[in-house]
Amino acid sequence: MFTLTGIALLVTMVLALIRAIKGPTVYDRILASNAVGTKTVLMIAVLGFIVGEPDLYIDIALMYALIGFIGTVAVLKVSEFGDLGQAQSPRDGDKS
Amino acid sequence: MLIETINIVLLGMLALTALAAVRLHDLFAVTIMFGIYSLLAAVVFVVLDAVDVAFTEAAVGVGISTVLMLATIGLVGRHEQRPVHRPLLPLLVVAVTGAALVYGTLDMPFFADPAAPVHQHVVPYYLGKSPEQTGIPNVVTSILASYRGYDTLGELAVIFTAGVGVLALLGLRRRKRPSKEHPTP
Amino acid sequence: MLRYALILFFVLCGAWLLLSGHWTVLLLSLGIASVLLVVLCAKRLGILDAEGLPLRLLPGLARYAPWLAGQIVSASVDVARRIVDPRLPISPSIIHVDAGQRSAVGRVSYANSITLTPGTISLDVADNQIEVHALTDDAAEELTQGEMARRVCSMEDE
Amino acid sequence: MNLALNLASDALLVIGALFTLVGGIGLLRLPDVFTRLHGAGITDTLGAGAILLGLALAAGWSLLLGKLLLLLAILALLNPSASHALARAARHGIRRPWLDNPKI
Repeated sequence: MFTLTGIALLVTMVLALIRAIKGPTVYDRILASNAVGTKTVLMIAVLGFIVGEPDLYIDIALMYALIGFIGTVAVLKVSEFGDLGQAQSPRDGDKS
Repeated sequence: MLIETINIVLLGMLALTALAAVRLHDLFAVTIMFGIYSLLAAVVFVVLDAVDVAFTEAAVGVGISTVLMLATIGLVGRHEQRPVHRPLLPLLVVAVTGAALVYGTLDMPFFADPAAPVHQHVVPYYLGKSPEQTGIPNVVTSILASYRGYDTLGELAVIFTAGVGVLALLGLRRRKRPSKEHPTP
Repeated sequence: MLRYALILFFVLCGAWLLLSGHWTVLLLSLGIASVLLVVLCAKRLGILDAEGLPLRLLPGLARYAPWLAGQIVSASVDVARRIVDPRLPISPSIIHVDAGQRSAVGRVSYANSITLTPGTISLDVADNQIEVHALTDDAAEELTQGEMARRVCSMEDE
Repeated sequence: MNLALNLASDALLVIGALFTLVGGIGLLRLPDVFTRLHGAGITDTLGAGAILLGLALAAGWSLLLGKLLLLLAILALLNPSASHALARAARHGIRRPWLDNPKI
């Protein structure tokens, strides 16, 4: 059953990758990259059970779950504000 | 068998992602494709049982390098400039180098071949002695952090210096003017 | 302040033990040192308060989480059915719902619950109103009835 | 008892795999980025939740169980935040109107 789940995750990664390549907007790509990230976390956890060393693999899965989030938020911050260094939204002053 | 199939599919996806990153002209989208690329690469490392490399890939590829590339985009703008030169000469150089590297791998022992020279010399010693000598549960960690401790320390110093240098160059400070690509509506 | 620091200390110790799983003296002392460092950082950042550690919500969360899980399952089945339907029967719309929770943590919980339930996504939060993108009319209808808002409020009032 | 646990774990894994796949299909089929977020939401919540719970049942009583549950908690906390951030950025960034009533 782990095998089946792994294959399903792999197929979903391919689908998300197709969405990332097709776009059309940059947000679609971010969404696809986030989806690939979640699938990666699950895939590593499932792979641990397939190989029979889940203890070793789950640590990587945990780390990916945390770091992938940082990556996504950084990407979104740049996409919204055009810059990483700003703490405040440039739109806070005016109404858009 | 299953692992081989997973590997082939993952490597195919890696190639697709790389091609897409080359074809795109929006640098922001390229950064996102690189993020996907390093996620996939990390799964490949995990499948190859290189857990430590996967850790590094997670920290560097997905986390730091995405953030650094984004900071760079914030400085230089989102769109790729039109290339001035024809790309044929660089392509030739890359192709020749790649071919030489592939030719070089032909002389290497097969992957995980127990008769390979590298597995005859110190590896049995490390595998047999590392738990009692270092007390670290993971053999790879004990080799990296204990047997080759100075080596790793030097590497880390170099990487840290490079990171500080990049951050100093990027100058992640609050800037007064909004970037050109994002005029405030 | 001190109370929150102590609680954070013990929570972090638990997390460290869970993630490490080693019980030698050297590693345990290193763990304690790292936990202390994180508590100090949290103190300097000024996040040792009711918002950084929403302990008050925990008892209510135990009752809220199972209900939310049930909602997620039923909403997921609905959205999944629509996705595999060849006609793709969706009707996206944007609605506004009131977020009458008292604290910011309560509003965030509400907005996150909306996003966590497939079929609805919170787009923006402003002035006690949450802008929601709903995939179907049914999902929008169910959200405006306010069952979820009531439950988040009652979780907050424990 | 053991058999029941195994069966439950397998069932959860199959359910998770199915919903993950459907979410992936939704990522391709749905018309714009906001609706696609709903499709990704299925994989992130029910798909990931069912798979991780299935793995937790297979793990039995150990440190691994705690780590799997921690992973589930992390995903449940971080995914809606990421989805909201994405939805908010897309709402502010996309100038053209999205499909309110798509004629498909």
